[in-house]
Amino acid sequence: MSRTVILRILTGLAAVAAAFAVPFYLDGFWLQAGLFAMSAAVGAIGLNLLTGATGQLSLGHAFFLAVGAYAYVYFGSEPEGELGGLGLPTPAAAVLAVLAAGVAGGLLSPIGGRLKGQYLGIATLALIFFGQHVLFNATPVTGGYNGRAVPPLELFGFAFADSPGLVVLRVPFGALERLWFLGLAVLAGAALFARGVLRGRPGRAMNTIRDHEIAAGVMGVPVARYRAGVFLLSSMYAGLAGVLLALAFQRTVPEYFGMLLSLDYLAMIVIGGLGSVAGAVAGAVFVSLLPQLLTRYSDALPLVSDPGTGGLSPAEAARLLYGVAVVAVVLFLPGGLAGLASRTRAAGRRWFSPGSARRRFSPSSPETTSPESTSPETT
Amino acid sequence: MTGTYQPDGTAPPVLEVRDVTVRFAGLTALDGVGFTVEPGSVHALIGPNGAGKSTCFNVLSGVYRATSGSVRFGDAELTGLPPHRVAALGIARTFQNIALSPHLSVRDNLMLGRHRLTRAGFVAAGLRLPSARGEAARHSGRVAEIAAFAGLADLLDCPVGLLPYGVRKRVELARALCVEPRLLLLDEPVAGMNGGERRDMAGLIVAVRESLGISILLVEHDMGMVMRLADTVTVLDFGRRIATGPPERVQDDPEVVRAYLGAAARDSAGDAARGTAREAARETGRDRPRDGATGTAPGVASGGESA
Amino acid sequence: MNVHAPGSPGATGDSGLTVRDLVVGYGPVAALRGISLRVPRGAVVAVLGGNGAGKSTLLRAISGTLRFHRGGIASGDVTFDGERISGVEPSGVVARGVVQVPEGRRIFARMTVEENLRAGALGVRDRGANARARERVLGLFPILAERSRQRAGLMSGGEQQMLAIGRALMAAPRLLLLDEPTLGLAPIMAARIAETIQEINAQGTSVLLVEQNVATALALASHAYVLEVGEVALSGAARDLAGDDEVRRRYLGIDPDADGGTSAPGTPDAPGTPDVPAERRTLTRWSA
Amino acid sequence: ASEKATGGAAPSAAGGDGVTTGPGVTADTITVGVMTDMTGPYASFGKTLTQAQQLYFEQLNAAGGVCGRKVELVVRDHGYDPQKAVTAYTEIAPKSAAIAHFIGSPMVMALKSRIETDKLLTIPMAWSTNLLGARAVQVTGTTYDIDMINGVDFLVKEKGLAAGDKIGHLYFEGDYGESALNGSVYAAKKLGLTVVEQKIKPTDQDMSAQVAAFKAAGVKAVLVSVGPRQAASLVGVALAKGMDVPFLGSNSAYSPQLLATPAAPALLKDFYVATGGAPISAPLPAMRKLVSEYQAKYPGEALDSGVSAGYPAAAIVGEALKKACEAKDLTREGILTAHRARGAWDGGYGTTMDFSLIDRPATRATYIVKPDKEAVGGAVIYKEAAVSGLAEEYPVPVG
Amino acid sequence: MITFLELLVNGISVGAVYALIALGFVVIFKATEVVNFAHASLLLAGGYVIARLHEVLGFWLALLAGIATAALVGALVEFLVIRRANVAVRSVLAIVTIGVDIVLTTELTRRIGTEVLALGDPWRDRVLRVGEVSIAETRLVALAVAAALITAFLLAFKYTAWGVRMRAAAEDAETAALMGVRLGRVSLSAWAVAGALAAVAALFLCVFPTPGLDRGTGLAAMKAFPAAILGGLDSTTGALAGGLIVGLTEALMNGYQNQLAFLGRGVGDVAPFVVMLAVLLVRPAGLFGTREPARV
Ligand SMILES: Nc1ncnc2c1ncn2[C@@H]1O[C@H](COP(=O)(O)OP(=O)(O)OP(=O)(O)O)[C@@H](O)[C@H]1O
Ligand SMILES: Nc1ncnc2c1ncn2[C@@H]1O[C@H](COP(=O)(O)OP(=O)(O)OP(=O)(O)O)[C@@H](O)[C@H]1O
Ligand SMILES: [Mg+2]
Ligand SMILES: [Mg+2]
Repeated sequence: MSRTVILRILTGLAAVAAAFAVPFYLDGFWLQAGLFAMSAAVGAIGLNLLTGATGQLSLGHAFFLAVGAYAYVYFGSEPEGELGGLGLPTPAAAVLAVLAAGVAGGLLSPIGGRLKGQYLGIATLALIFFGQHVLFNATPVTGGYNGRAVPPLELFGFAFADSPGLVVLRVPFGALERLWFLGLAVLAGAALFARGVLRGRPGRAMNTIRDHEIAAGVMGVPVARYRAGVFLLSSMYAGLAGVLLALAFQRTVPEYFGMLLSLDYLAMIVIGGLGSVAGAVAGAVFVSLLPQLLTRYSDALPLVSDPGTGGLSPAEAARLLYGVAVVAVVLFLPGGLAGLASRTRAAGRRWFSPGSARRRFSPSSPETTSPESTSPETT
Repeated sequence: MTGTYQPDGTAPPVLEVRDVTVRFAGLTALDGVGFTVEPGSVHALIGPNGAGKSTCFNVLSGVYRATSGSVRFGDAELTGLPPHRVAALGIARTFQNIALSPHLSVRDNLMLGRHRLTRAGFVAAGLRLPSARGEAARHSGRVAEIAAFAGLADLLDCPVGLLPYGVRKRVELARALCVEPRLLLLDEPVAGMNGGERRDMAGLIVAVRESLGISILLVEHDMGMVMRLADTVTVLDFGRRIATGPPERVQDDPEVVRAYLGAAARDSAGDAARGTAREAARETGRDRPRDGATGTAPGVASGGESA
Repeated sequence: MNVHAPGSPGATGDSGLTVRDLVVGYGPVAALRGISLRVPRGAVVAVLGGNGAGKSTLLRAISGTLRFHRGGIASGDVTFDGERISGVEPSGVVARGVVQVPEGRRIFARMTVEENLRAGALGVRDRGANARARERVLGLFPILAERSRQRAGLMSGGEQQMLAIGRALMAAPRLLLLDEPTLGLAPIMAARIAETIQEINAQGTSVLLVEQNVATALALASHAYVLEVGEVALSGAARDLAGDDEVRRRYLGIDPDADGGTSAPGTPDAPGTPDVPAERRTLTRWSA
Repeated sequence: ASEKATGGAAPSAAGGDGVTTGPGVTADTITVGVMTDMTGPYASFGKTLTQAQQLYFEQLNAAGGVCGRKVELVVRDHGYDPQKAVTAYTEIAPKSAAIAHFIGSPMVMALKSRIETDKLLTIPMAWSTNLLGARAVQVTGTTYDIDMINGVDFLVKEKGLAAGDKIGHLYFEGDYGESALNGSVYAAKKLGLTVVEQKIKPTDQDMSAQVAAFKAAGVKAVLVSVGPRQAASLVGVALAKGMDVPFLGSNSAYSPQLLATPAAPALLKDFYVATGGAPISAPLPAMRKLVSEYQAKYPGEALDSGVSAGYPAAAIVGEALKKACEAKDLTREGILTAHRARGAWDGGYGTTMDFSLIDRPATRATYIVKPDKEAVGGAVIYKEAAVSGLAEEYPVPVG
Repeated sequence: MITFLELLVNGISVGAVYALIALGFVVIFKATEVVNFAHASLLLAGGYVIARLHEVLGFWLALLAGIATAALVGALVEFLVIRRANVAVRSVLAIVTIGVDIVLTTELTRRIGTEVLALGDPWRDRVLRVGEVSIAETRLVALAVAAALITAFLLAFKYTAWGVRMRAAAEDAETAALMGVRLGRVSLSAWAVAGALAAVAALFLCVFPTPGLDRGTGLAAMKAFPAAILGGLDSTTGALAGGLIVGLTEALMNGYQNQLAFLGRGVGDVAPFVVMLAVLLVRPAGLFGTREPARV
């Protein structure tokens, strides 16, 4: 027991050390891809609270990312030409952006509170199309099809941008290097918070709403309000992810916040493992890094052919792999990557691990052999 | 928060159900039903299948909205309150078909019962504020007590999905107790249990009443149990109240016999009521519908009588 | 045990149901450890036992629905009228006339009562038989006729139980597997079910009856098997068993030499209500 | 510590030849990046573009390369996904001396400021005005709005439109459509026409409703700044519904593949394309040569606008490198200077271009092209490249 | 006025096509309680086969081949994926179908490349004129076919054993099995049928007034989502109603774009979704959808 704890601590420390070392050794490609992965991870954690823990499907996640990203830009940049802006200090803009996403979620939470499962999923599809429409048409705020330049974040006079130049340990620290650490911090914070929520009082309520709505109500959980609340929380996560994304992009691109993005997020949490924070992160990294890697190392890979020479191109290979991954995980890895991890960890140990750990399992996990999870009378 | 009951020593208030009617598309599940649950008493609600017992529970716990009528708990009006507000008043229930979270451990299922008594919201829990931590510690202490009381002490970390049926039933009761209720609604607590578990559950219910002095409203088809545990019995049939009063009187009521017990049942249940000692009590406690079966199944009667 | 098991394989011809040394496991959990029993054609045979004894598992093994519970037959086999039905798809088992009423009320909540009954008759081709079956069912449970348009999920617990049995009868089975048919039924209704079982049997359907309600079961059955944690602890003629002290004490809960109660296997020892030692069963009030 | 810890690639005098070099240039190779789309909506365009450019640089290397260095192409397929585009750019920018083509104006827009600070000569394969105004970004040929202005002018001069008439404009959401709209609206105002707008999304397929609307408005001609499929649907429906007016498309509104669809007759009837780049079938010696060489290298492959656009673009980059070489300065700054120094570049592929203009298109001359079953590339010149008076004085919006 | 009629007719005729697609969703949902995100790729598959074969086999044979292939693909998806994924929450299965869709669509678009493939239908671009108003023959046929198929399925689900089997299996597989339902067969048939429907829908989606099948065709299936759900995911009637509503909203919004310019141009694509949201807020299970029975 204690040995496993020590082991986990050590691995954790190793991971942290590695994460910190990255900017000193790896080039821009890795940092850029890494940043996208981090922002994806934050968003995925949020979606997992909604879909994994509370059993609410959402295809509208991309919309809230857009809200976050654009709100940050609008709050943070000075008005210029027909483009509006509040010119607030960027940290304030970032916070407000997350809140804005929250507000958006709040406004829509009646939907999140009223609709269930797959119905909510499709309903939220509307947000995507609505969002795109606004992004393209509300030019003064969004910059329309052009998108807008993202003002670099500036914390206590330290700018997360290429200039003013900065060299750390003889490594030139540009925007990417600096953002990397910001990303790490944000991700860590987001993950810890979500974990706290899941393992605490709200987590129990959410899980029970997923498993037996009426029972939750009778035990004192205000079901509709909780659904709405989780919807709001997950949209704030998306908003945060959006801010991070904007900073990584350095420009907002309306096309990006489309349905494919939302689908990607669902894929992330399934691959990672429904309901688990670590899983969401793993899934996000997998989904967002895979295509990048295949594109970069296309030349080296046997199955994929060079662009332009016909045959399976890297991009196609990436999409195929990732589609297959989604299917394969559900078929062969109940609980996703996270499930795999915890199974391997639990392999030696006794079958019943602490309930707090147990709660992370999604209803698709192996121990759902009880009639409750299958018979319509009770679920 | 208004209308929230924080547990204290005081005795529970009276529950007054006044001609409650519930209509569903096409049928009247409850038709002007009324009864009163005296503080600290065990009140049984019996009646043939489909009589409206569970519907009544659903009205009391806010799951259904009564078409008309009123339900007063002390000076609070329950009709029209959403379930969580009802719970906030200190009313807890169990379900006829088990309604637990199969993937959560027993502990977590019980902790859910503490929901109304705890405060930690998303922020507090997310940031693990001291308030949230302290709260959790305090309440998991109490949860452990209740678990021990219900004989679940060593199952706390076991996912409910892996437990046998009978044990799950006890988890449900424990979860309801975790609400620290003043009124406990039990919907067929021993259905589908075998002898040992029936007795165990019966024991639990008695113990609850003795040590907490709360009111209990009980739906059960096990006449033996009803006879033994209940102070008052209300009988429903097709949504109407056909009888109410102390068990002995009710079970001799011809209406009740016709609608519910069936001819032969009376005697044996009668024995139980007249308290031909623990024998009959345990016997009926163990093997319930025997009472019903005796009417039809020769050879069993003897088996029963010889007790 | 001393009582001779009449249904031990080979004892009689292979008409009816025969279970040979059946071993069933749910993943690591072994639920049945080498069970053998027989249901001769036209007989009513009862299977008794405490919670978790393996009764439902046995029925699942016969009807071929173990896989829905991530369980499987490790060894042994099941034959019906000489045909091997272990390893056969559930639909195949039904086609051979073996129909199970599952534990709990597994009615189709979203369908109407009427449609539930039709679902029951899916296996049956012959319209005439179909109509007769329906008549019988509606005769037994008039409520089902009254509610034919109602969404089954909205019926009361007991009504659902009736529907479940009625639905199974629609298949005009040759062997009916009943898993706790009187669960949650009002006494009068439980009696009705008991009658029904006798009636069905009288009309030539063999019945394998799983019951917690030992008295009823022994009254209805000709033979009975008592399971204990996955093994046949006792078996014999119902009458003998009903008379058998062992059975009376452990399963009928009738206690010749009245001492402290014993509890069923697997459940923590809990004394009967009247003699609750106060210190063992108290809970202090809680105040915030 | 790491090879990263070098303090960046400062310009350094390399080897004996005294040529100053920058990122992407080593002693024996010059790396040129290509940011293309071979799996997204512009897959076929991207494919032929890339192949045409590969052809050019092979020939260039065969002819001795630049400054005795071989030119290497690094191709990255972003599949029209901004995230991949940005990452791919981050990867190849540090090791490239120029970008021979970059598909997808959203992506170029996303990276415009970075390209500018990187001083990385980039040829976008998109022609909206908001790509103008950056020294490092060279839009070749005309912009969509110019095409539309010349197009409207053509309609008035040759298709009998008159002041007071209405013209419809069907356009895509996004910079392509809306930049084209700027042109049509400007021209309409000058010529006393009114524009009836219909904006659609690339996912829309069926133009019936739009036709109905145009019909109701009684338009005398329709401008088409959408994708080939929508264009096909539009003209098809219009013809079927007896709406007999001329159609004039932007250069991205037509693809020869449409001639295989039921829309072919409608397209061949009264449909024109306004484009700054000469069609592959243009009777120019250089273009003829290109066609034969391309067919020799890629036998049986489609010859579409990708070839006629890609090869010249490669040539522009290649010759910029050569001039920079002559100036013994292969730093990015050097390459840019060399490129922007060319006031009148004519590679023999059509109109002459002025690269010294940073916030204006390199030319304002537009061809009017007509679909044609027989011709290579499925289109022939209908009216030689010309600059209308309107286009001449048109103040191009920038950025 | 004429315009209005014209748009009305347009809307209805487009709606018919959406209804056909929506019907596919409904069939799967009734059989497996899953929103089938892979429907778009089934559509693409069917259309692709028709397009590739009509020159060789002639249109009608090609159509049959297309239907058969799509049905086969559907069946394969069921057999290889759905059947093997035993998950408790349906949402997860829905996400699995997303994975399936990604795989199929990627492969198909790779084959289609950037071509625009004609389906060689007999109606070509003929239109029927009633006074000023005109409607494409293809759309008339679509309307007829949609109506026919939808009534057929309506009856099938309600009255045939197949329908009862399907719904029983969807609701409680184990119990259905105990009723003698061959689960594998039922859901297999459902997916095959859905595939066939997808092929039919693909036909009408890719013929005049649209130029033909191309990589983007699948996206059009997205428009059927609001149709399917605002009608009620488990209701065939809903599919028809939803399809028509979406079609009309879209057509009118596009047709009157100029009058509605203040909403921002291109609002026609958003409107159906807004309508959907409005409906769902009032009726969370759609217009004709059945609500979960709430009962404890
Ligand atoms: N949500 C509902 N919609 C429609 N009818 C309902 C609903 N809930 C209950 N009913 C009907 O109301 C009647 C009473 O149901 P109820 O569950 O209260 O019976 P009960 O007394 O609990 O029976 P049992 O002892 O079998 O549980 C039944 O006929 C049932 O069909
Ligand atoms: N799906 C399952 N997964 C794992 N173990 C199971 C499963 N179902 C039953 N078991 C175990 O198998 C054993 C027999 O269970 P079974 O349900 O057959 O008992 P039973 O006699 O039917 O009990 P009851 O009287 O409560 O119905 C028990 O120990 C039970 O815990
Ligand atoms: Mg009830
Ligand atoms: Mg059982």
